Amino acid sequence: MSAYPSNLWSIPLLVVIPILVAVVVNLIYNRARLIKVISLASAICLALITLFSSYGYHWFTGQPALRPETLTFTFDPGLPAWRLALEFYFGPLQQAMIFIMSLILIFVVAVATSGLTKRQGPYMGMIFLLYASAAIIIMVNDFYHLWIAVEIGSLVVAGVVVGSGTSVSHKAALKYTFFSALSGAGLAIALALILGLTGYPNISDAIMYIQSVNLGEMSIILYVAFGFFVLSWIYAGGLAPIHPLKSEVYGASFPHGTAMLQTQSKLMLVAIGIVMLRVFGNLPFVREVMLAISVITMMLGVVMALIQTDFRWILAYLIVSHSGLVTVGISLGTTEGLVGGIFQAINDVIYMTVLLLCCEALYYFGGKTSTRHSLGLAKKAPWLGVAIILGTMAASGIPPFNGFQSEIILIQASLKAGLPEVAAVILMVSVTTFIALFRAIYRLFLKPPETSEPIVEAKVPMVLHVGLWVLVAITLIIGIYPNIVVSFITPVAEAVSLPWYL
Amino acid sequence: MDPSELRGKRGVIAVIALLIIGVGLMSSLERLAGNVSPGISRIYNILAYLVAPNNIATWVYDWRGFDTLIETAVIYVGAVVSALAIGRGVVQMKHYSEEAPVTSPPLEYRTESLTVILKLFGLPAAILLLSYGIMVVTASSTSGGGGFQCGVIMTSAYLLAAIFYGKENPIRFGKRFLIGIGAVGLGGYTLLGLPGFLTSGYWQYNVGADIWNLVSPTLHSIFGDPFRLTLYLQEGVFYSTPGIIPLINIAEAFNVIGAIGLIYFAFLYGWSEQPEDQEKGGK
Amino acid sequence: MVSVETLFDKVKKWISSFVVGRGYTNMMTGYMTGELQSLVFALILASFFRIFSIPLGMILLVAVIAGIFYFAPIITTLEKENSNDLNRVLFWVVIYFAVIIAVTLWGR
Amino acid sequence: MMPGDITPFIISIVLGVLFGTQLSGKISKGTTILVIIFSIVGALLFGAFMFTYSIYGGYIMPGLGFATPLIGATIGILIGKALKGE
Repeated sequence: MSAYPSNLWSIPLLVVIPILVAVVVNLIYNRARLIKVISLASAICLALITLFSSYGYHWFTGQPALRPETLTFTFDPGLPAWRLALEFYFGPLQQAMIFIMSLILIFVVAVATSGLTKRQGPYMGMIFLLYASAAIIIMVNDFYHLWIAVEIGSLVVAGVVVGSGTSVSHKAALKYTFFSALSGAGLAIALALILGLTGYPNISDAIMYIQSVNLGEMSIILYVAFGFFVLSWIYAGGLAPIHPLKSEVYGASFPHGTAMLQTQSKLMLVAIGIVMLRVFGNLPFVREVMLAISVITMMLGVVMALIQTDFRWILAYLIVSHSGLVTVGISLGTTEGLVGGIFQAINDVIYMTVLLLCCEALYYFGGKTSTRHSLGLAKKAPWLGVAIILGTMAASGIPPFNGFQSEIILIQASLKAGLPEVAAVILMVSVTTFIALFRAIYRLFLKPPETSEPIVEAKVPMVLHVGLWVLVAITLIIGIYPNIVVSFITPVAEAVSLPWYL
Repeated sequence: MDPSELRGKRGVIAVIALLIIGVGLMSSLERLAGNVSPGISRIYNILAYLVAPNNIATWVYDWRGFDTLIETAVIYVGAVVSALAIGRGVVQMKHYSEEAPVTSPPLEYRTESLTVILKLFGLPAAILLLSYGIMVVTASSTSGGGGFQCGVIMTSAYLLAAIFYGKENPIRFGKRFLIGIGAVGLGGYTLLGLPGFLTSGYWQYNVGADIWNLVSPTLHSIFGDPFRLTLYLQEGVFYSTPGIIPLINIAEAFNVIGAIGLIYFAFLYGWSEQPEDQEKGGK
Repeated sequence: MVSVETLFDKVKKWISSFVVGRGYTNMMTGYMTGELQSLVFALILASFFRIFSIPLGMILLVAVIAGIFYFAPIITTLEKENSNDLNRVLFWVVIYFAVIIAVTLWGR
Repeated sequence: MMPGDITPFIISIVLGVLFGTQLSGKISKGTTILVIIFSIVGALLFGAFMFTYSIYGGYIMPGLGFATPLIGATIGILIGKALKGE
């Protein structure tokens, strides 16, 4: 037997627990207390499972693999064989990404259950399904599950947004699901093309087949499959040109919901991006296409964030822009680029959650997030002002916060790949992020109020404080000791990375 | 912005772009014609008869069982999202609310125009459709059919009865019944993976069929024997059992009935928060 | 060839569009910064094409500079094109997809 | 005769009872008879041509099948309706 088992215990639990929780909380529907207990307990449980699990594979339904040379069946994932079952993989990268996601899930669940009115069962169910879909995409190693998880992910995004209950969110959800038809069907076509070409649904098997057989003229099929794949990548992560819809989705849901949504979409971007690099990485123009989309997204997002007049929408566009920052690293395809991209995704998710939790806190002061009013909140809630400024510093890549560490890796990677333009754009984005955020913070927190209208005084729940400061502490810790995370990423980045040729 | 914007310059550009996409797709599909690689599916075909006479059921629920579970979850999510959109369970912040939650009024029915014969025929037809759906789900592993089909047939019976009788629908699937049956379906399907997980370590291993001899004979017969069949094939006589596949199919059917029924219910009869609903939700 | 008057008019229009803005001082800073950012970005994007061939990059750079003068202020155009209207998003998705297909299939 | 022939019949009755309890309104005697006759006809029409040789399994002779679950389901629905009453 090899070191890795083919029936790792933790993988099914990471998928099945959220699904079961979603079913149960939807069923109990209105008992806020019970929902709180169940969802918090299972979120903590998920984090612990991720933390203590070993590495390995899981072959769902327990069908073995067929060794083509000997025509015997084997349950050992170490041997080269065609997998009959559907395969998930849990390794260091998966551990790091899912653990961060579980951490954010805990805070999101805590904040949501304490801040929302009754009838939160279906909404909490949606948040757990969001987690499940992202976990599947992170761990998956076969095209079927990739497709179905992207499908379920897009539906659940609509569910979380619709749950917020305003007409703006209904519109946003409707528009976003409209495009899910396009990208879901596109991914299905890509899947069908690859399956027709290779005959294997397992990603590793398909890659083995593509590399071992001379495809000749048939390789055109791969290009078209790549096109459709990119379409769903764009859709799942909200890259340009879908970014207006995705940012609307981010802006229209509750801030804690947005925290989970952006976590899901950024980790999905990483996971699908790695799959694309593995399958299509050797084709010409593949990384150029991915890079171009990333750079455009990065820039459009940040420019649009500059001209927004609402803190929620500024954050929404910044999230989109920083998704581009993540994909830049991945589309560079080099080891440093991949490390930078994945590290950026993890950092991004954390500091954006800090900012979004601050935005959530604004709801307790009457829900005024528009920058047209100046509120002078810093006097009323000084801790909130400090947290939001620390979050802004992390987001704009100022040392000693985590954003700095990943952005410096990204800049070095793009310089090393011979693309100083990309490095310049990354720098522009980080500076502009600061400007865009600080414009809003100045109006909302620092500038003395212009109107005499008093701000609603409200008690911000304890969990929000705790979540905020734990996450700020994490940004600092990762910023000072980046190796805590980078050591998880590097082995994968080395395995996936391809030489950049120009 | 109105659709007229797509006329003129932008329209021409869009048409050219669509042409490029079409040509690219067609040129690749042309290469694929006649060259499709059968790959792993050949092995599935060789092994399928070990599980059940119906190959499709074996593929969908045995090899792709977990995939089908997630697909089932998609239907469930679709129903919950529709119900959320129509008005159920809209959450709001305790300290801050922008608008009142959306509620949807029921449709207005005009059943007077239907002929008497149709009304007489409606109830037996609906009952027969229901029993046809049940037949389809019980025969899933041996002949055509399965959970999805059963769910669709049963909910179409519901829709048929709603069209014939309007508010006096004889098939009275209530809100709670539908939510409960959907939850039982998805939850049951998920939990059917547990026996395999606990005994063999593989989630959703078909302990009843046990073609790879991973579990104890007792468990094998508990899940396998109720569905054991004699198969007379060219290769000889086989005593084959689909194992947990029929049970999964029933769970699947419940889920689909719950999900599609809920969507129909919400659109037909509207959705509003009743006080009795808030006391204890669900089933 | 653009005559002197129209060029002057364009510059005047460009400047006055800043001055008019949306009436908010902090809005105007946003629009100004956005405009400058997008100008620089367009130039960078054009020069990015040097990775395919350097002459192409140079031609595109010149074209972009001309385009900037023609379309200025570009931030309003950008804002308009970035609307979340389904027609516009669909239009741009189709364009992007066609470019991707064209580049990967026939780009070699 | 294998248990696999009988179990579907039992399951169909159970499911029929479950869904029968969800019916409302009145079912007349005529309707009851009509439904049972039609379900027998349907059982002959929809009987699957399988590899099993037993009446309960749905196979009488080559080319003629008999789907017992259909009748089971109909009976179950009627029982369920009767259990629930008006």
